[in-house]
Amino acid sequence: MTRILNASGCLDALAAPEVADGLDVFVTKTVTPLPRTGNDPIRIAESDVGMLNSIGLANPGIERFVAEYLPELAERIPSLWVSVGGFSAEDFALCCAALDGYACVDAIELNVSCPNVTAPADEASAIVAAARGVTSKPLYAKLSPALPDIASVAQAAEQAGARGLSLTNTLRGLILDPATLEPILATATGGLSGPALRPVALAAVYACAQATSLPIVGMGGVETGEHALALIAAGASDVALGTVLFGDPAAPHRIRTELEEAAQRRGVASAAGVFRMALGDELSASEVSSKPGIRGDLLPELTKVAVGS
Amino acid sequence: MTRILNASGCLDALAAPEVADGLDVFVTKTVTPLPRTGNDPIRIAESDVGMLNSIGLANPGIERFVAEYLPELAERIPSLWVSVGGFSAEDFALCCAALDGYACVDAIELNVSCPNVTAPADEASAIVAAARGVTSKPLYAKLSPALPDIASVAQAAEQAGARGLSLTNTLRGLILDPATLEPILATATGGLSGPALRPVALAAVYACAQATSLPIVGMGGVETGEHALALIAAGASDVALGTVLFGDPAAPHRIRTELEEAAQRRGVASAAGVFRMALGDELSASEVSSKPGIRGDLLPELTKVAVGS
Amino acid sequence: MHRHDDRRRPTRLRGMNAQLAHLRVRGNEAIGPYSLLHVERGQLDPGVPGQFFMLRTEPLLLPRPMSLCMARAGELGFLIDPTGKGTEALARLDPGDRITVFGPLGHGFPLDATDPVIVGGGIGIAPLPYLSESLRGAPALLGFRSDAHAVAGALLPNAEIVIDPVRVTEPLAEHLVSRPEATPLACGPEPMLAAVGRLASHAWLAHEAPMACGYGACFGCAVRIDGELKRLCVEGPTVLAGRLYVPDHDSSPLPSAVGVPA
Amino acid sequence: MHRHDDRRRPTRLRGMNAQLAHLRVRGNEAIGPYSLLHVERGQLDPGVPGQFFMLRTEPLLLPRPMSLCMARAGELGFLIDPTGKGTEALARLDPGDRITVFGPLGHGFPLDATDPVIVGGGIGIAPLPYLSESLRGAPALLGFRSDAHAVAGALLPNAEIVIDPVRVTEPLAEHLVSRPEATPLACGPEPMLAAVGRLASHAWLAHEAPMACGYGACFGCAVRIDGELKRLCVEGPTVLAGRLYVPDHDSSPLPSAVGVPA
Ligand SMILES: Cc1cc2nc3c(=O)[nH]c(=O)nc-3n(C[C@H](O)[C@H](O)[C@H](O)COP(=O)(O)OP(=O)(O)OC[C@H]3O[C@@H](n4cnc5c(N)ncnc54)[C@H](O)[C@@H]3O)c2cc1C
Ligand SMILES: Cc1cc2nc3c(=O)[nH]c(=O)nc-3n(C[C@H](O)[C@H](O)[C@H](O)COP(=O)(O)OP(=O)(O)OC[C@H]3O[C@@H](n4cnc5c(N)ncnc54)[C@H](O)[C@@H]3O)c2cc1C
Ligand SMILES: Cc1cc2nc3c(=O)[nH]c(=O)nc-3n(C[C@H](O)[C@H](O)[C@H](O)COP(=O)(O)O)c2cc1C
Ligand SMILES: Cc1cc2nc3c(=O)[nH]c(=O)nc-3n(C[C@H](O)[C@H](O)[C@H](O)COP(=O)(O)O)c2cc1C
Ligand code: FES
Ligand code: FES
Repeated sequence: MTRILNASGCLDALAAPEVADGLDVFVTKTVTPLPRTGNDPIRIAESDVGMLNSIGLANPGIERFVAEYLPELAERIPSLWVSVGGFSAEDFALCCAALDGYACVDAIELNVSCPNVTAPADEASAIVAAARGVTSKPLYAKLSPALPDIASVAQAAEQAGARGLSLTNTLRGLILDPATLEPILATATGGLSGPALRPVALAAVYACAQATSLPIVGMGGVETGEHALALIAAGASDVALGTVLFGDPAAPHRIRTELEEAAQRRGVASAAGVFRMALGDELSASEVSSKPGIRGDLLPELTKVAVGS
Repeated sequence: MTRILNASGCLDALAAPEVADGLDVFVTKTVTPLPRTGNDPIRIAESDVGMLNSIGLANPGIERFVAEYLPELAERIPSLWVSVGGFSAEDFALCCAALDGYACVDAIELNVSCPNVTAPADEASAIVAAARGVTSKPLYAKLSPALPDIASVAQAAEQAGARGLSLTNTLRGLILDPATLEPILATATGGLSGPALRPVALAAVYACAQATSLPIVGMGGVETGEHALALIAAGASDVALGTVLFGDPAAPHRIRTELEEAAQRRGVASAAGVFRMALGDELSASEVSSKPGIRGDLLPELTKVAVGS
Repeated sequence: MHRHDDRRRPTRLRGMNAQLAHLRVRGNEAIGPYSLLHVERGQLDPGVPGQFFMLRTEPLLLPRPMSLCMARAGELGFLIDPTGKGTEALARLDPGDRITVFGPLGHGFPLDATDPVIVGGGIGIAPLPYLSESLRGAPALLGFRSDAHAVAGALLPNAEIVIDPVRVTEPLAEHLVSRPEATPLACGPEPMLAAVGRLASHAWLAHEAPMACGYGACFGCAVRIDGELKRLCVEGPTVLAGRLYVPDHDSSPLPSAVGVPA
Repeated sequence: MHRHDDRRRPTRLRGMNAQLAHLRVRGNEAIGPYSLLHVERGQLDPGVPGQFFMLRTEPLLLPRPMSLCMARAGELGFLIDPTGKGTEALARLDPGDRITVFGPLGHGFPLDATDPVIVGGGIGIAPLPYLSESLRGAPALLGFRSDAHAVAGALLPNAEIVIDPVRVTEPLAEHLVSRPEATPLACGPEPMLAAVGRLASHAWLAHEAPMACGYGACFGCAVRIDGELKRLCVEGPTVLAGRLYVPDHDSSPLPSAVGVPA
């Protein structure tokens, strides 16, 4: 089954449990070893192709997170991933070690693409290796699209013990106040998410799906089931929602429905079937939509998706 | 004066001289040592946030370029830059050496961000250094925004002898055919240009303007004078037009007019004045617009543009 | 101590009486330079005065926070100052146009405040007509930049109105001299709120910050509250003055991290 | 040799009788499943049949190439098959809507061809009404997928029309038997053009490729011509069949690089 997650930092399940209820997996905002108040305001800005944020990883720190937040999350959230971050491999290891004993944590997402940490091939893999050393939980490496060759970083992460990839984090962007021509954000530049990221995230998922066999959580500008299906056809097994949640807290339910409809319009019973076709698998009779869609004739072409040229 | 250039690969001055006439500088499509037919079709695709191209540096090769194209360009184009590319520092040096003797070539743009050449810090600077060794012409290093730290690459290019920066080239993107869910381009992924690139290019210009003292040709999604002015306020001295030329061959004239109007609306006589303010310079009385714009009161704030936080 | 009053109110976000609805615009009236946008109410709860709704329309990526201005039967009324891309798009809406509304969100004004006095400046008048109605016409003081803006003062029929260069804090100071127990319930530009806070640390201030979500998801709306950066949409938008302007800092220049520069 | 005829025609792009104009839509008529879009002509030159214009409207980033279908006084007529985002946006335009038009571009059909016979398939009929008018009603053969599509055949009153499974190359082959010197001037889907090319390497074929600019700027429209990837907007869109289907490859499967997969 295709799972729908939130993108880290784009939902607080304790502040908005009804929104989290629509998800298959809830991912926390990135937690760092020490508490962080985050960057000074202004922290968000909007342009016509996306939004910027410079939240600055505001979080209570791993100790308070484990003591104060984890118990309540454990109670409320059926499937919980914790995103961890830091400024060195040791930071990541420290957070992972602190989480290792908690059964309620199903996976750990390593935010190796935090805007304050550059992530060249060896650093990302060093982080994954350090985390691997202290926990047996599944590790998802979350990569930045601002890499000359994301596929090689993904391969390095796989070799270092990552169990999956989260693709992608934001791009660095800048928006000026049209009146003053000054940067809107206090930090000047920030992370660009939303529509502008869509083709970039799709390329990252595609490149990593061809270069590794890791399951991929695709994200970046998903606003509709069609956008989610494109990520799946490019090689993502699951899809995460970020910016769309801000304008549409009902997005988890809506996009899940739209996603299955989008698959069925193409003659496939479910989005998971489209993913299996992307892998090159043949579908069984039950995976073909019983109500063949308007483009049921396209089935044979769909199987070529992951092959490309 | 703020100059308006075309982005390399987005105009053929010999096929459309009337369009080139609107520019202050014409930049050729990237020329490589050997002729290239380019990638197989389909080579272009459109999404709602930008377009993809995978032209694949189709060009006649430096020898034929110098023999067959340069004489006619020399005759027609008042200010000519040649973009050169390749797969190693030697390739770039070979092209630069071949151009060095031609007085009509005012500058050479080094396309170190060609999608087929990865450009980590040392490689970009090695290319600049190799080119610097064989020509005394001004060298502009054209960088990719898909770098973890573009400012450090810009600094390395400066130290290696670059006389300016062209920012930025495309991001890697993917667009699927909505009916088949297959990549539209024969190469699957391609270079993403247009609106999606705008905040990313602005951030790149801003970061490099703070990190180096090199003049910067800003480009990426410019469609209006306001977009051009934003690049200038972020630190670009000149602006190049790419994707916009495809839909609007009259863009050079239109954007030049809009750009000056945009400066004047902010109480500055010209776009060049906005650039000087971005550098932190004080404007003389003649540089302040004689018709103070609607936001003439914003002048003091404008001077803070390049300082940010 | 007033300070902890704030904590006793139910966390509406957790309770989620907020709902998302795709609604139609009923009308859009010019009120001086502002637009009074009438939206059908659907099944939405109008909430408490000072609470807000996230409003989204084409071509916005993000919704914009707007206080509920009026709660006529079957309708939600929002008063909008068209100063940017989003507010201009909202102010341009025509009857029949679609709009997405999510709310009510955040904490409203305490309706049981001792001897309330309503204070507003400029577009800060937005939540006050609903507040005034709920408080059965408590005294109200309004300040405006110009006669043109002061047209909106008619939305609070019993209000005393002052125009620049007179500041609304002048009649408020007089009011507090005669009624020292009075609780100002204020909304307006940052400098006005700070001045109200200096006059009365027990005042309730409806604050502003850029918001992407309005329901605690993005951490974009950080404001210094109790000396720490907190989410205004969760802690506020109405906050006790003493929590925003910490006494030790009272005489120092306003912390620049608070509020949105105009 | 026909092959070099192509080179003698003036390079219109260099001469630039192409102009950019912001125009108004006059009307949009349904013709079977197609839309016949009437645009005011402004100062634009209608060009030669087979030349094309780049049409752009909201919300498109890039313009779309469209052959001129009709050149009534003061008007440009385009026949549009709504099959994707761009063509659908164009087919939805209403009278009074704005549209940006750039052209005429590329090389049209040779109007001095020996004994011309017009051949069209599906939406490939688009440039043929204007061509037929210019050739004073030369014989025309049209193939359509269905009766519904064949409604568009009425745009060429003297045409002989066949419907799937009959292929238009069948009457063309007969025509060429009786008139071996006849020059087919054809527009239609890639397999049809290839079949026409096999019947007559001296035919002129109006080809298609994705185009971002239409005037030689982007190198996006590459098509294998004379065995090399060349810009269709500069070399074509009408190209001598022998240049597209190089004789040695005639019997091999169609080179996949040619034409846009339907
Ligand atoms: C709780 C609350 C209630 C409000 N009630 C009203 C009201 O009733 N009437 C009214 O006219 N205005 C109200 N505002 C202010 C209004 O939300 C902003 O003016 C508006 O969001 C600015 O958007 P814009 O696109 O027009 O301006 P721009 O400056 O172009 O906005 C760009 C971005 O900055 C954000 N932003 C900028 N300034 C603010 C701000 N002050 N508050 C929130 N986000 C901001 C926007 O969300 C957007 O993402 C309220 C703000 C808050 C926080
Ligand atoms: C010289 C020329 C003349 C044409 N004349 C007509 C005409 O008169 N009537 C008509 O209905 N169609 C005509 N076409 C085809 C028409 O331009 C395409 O169907 C249209 O561009 C597809 O755009 P879309 O957004 O609807 O489809 P999509 O498939 O969504 O297009 C996506 C992208 O691919 C490009 N593209 C895809 N297919 C083509 C194609 N075959 N040709 C060009 N670009 C393509 C588009 O430019 C766009 O960038 C002509 C094409 C050419 C090259
Ligand atoms: C306000 C905001 C806060 C974010 N915080 C985090 C974070 O703490 N950790 C992280 O890994 N990614 C963070 N992200 C990135 C998102 O998880 C996601 O990768 C990105 O926004 C792309 O998805 P979208 O386009 O759907 O938003 C944040 C994004 C936004 C918009
Ligand atoms: C069709 C196309 C071809 C391009 N070819 C080149 C090229 O040959 N060399 C180069 O340095 N950049 C090339 N670019 C990148 C542009 O020069 C420019 O950096 C990029 O398109 C961003 O600007 P824009 O958003 O205004 O298009 C090309 C871009 C496009 C769209
Ligand atoms: S607006 Fe998103 S957390 Fe407050
Ligand atoms: S369409 Fe751009 S070169 Fe032909």
